[in-house]
Amino acid sequence: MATLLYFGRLSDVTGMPSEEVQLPKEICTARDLRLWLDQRFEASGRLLEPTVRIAVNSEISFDADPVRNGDEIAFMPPVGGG
Amino acid sequence: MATLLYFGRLSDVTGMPSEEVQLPKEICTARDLRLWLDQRFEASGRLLEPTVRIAVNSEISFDADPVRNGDEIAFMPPVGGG
Amino acid sequence: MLSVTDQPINTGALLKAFEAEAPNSGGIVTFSGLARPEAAQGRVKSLFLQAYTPMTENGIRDAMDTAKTRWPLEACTIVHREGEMVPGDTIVFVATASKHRRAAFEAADFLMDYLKTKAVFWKKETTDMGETWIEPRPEDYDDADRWTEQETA
Amino acid sequence: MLSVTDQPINTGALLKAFEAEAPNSGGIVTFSGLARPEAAQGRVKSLFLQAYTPMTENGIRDAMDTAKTRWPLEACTIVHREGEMVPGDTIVFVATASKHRRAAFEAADFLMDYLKTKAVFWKKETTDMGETWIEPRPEDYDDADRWTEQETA
Repeated sequence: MATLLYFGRLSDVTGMPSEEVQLPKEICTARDLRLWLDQRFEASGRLLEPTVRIAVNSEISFDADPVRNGDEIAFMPPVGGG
Repeated sequence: MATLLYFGRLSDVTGMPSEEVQLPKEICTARDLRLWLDQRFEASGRLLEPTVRIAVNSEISFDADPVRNGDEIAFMPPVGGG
Repeated sequence: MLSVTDQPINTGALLKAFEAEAPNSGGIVTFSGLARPEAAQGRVKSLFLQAYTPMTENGIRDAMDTAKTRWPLEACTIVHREGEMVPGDTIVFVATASKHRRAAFEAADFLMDYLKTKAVFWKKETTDMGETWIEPRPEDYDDADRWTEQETA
Repeated sequence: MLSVTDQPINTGALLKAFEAEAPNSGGIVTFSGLARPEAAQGRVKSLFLQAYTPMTENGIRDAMDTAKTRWPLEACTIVHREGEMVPGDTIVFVATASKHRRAAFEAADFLMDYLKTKAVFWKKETTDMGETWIEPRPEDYDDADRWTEQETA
């Protein structure tokens, strides 16, 4: 199982702030995961936007980086505090 | 009588922070007063420095401006707070 | 000192404590960011700030380290609120201390630009019209870019 | 609000009061200037600030008016100490509030440059070596000149 976190406006897209998911075998990279989830949530590309970054185990990751069951994977739209 | 105020380091030059003085008839301008006082205190030009400004009745004045008995005349070396 | 907290921020007490921490500094600059009452549409009823521990803290700590490298700071504090708050509440308090007032001003300014555009928070406003997620404005990114331009200049 | 006072300045309480005065502002910047312990020669035992009422107040008030013209400020406060003080004491507290944090930063910075080089105060340090009148440093004048250059640019 992987823990998926949907931050900010993405929780409106997915309808949940987080979920535990068994990643299918064919999901090997962050890019694979984006495509799979965008389809699964009928997100019309909102999970594919380059401004939506992915962090794997609290480290910013890029599309070619690996993802595995056991990881905590966060989908992060543009951030900003203050 | 005029009230003369010597601010900051000028009180070390004059030996007093202020004094009441009857201005002689020939002292008509701020420039006259500077020259007279510099001589009177043996200030060696320290009252003539252009960085020493003069305020007459709380308004910055220039060398050609008039001074009179009854005025409050301040000698102000470079200022700075904070 | 860095704290991300769901409790109200008392800026007066923080400034007092910060002064005690940096008594030799000469100059202390603070920035307090307050939750605003006006939204793009209507009045704000509440504001929700979502953080992601430990990324949020790690990122802010890195920015504080960068500030300490770039400016001669004697001390630096950031307290950032998370969770639910209402207009008028303090969202963030930044304090910098230096012997050089220019350094204290610039470092506080730099840290605020980081917080506005790069700190790991998501912000949701609730008004009469409903809920809206708020992202940084273009001018926030412009402000933040000033520090990178300076680096390459 | 402007005050020139011979009483200790409580910056924490001032910041708290200032926030209450400008609850809609979004951003509040403060600067606290503290009396430093090191002199050019030796340690500072005490510091004396001489003001000239009403020129001192009038000048600061003019600078605050200028700041309000140049930046969209919701509120602006300056409290300046006069008389005898010791290292660690707050000499000056400046607070600015604006909807735009850049405006709050710049106005506070501008006011501090005014206070350092143009405010009508004279400063005397007492160390083991005796008493010295302190005048603004060249970099203080350079800082203050930034705002005039901007005007003519």
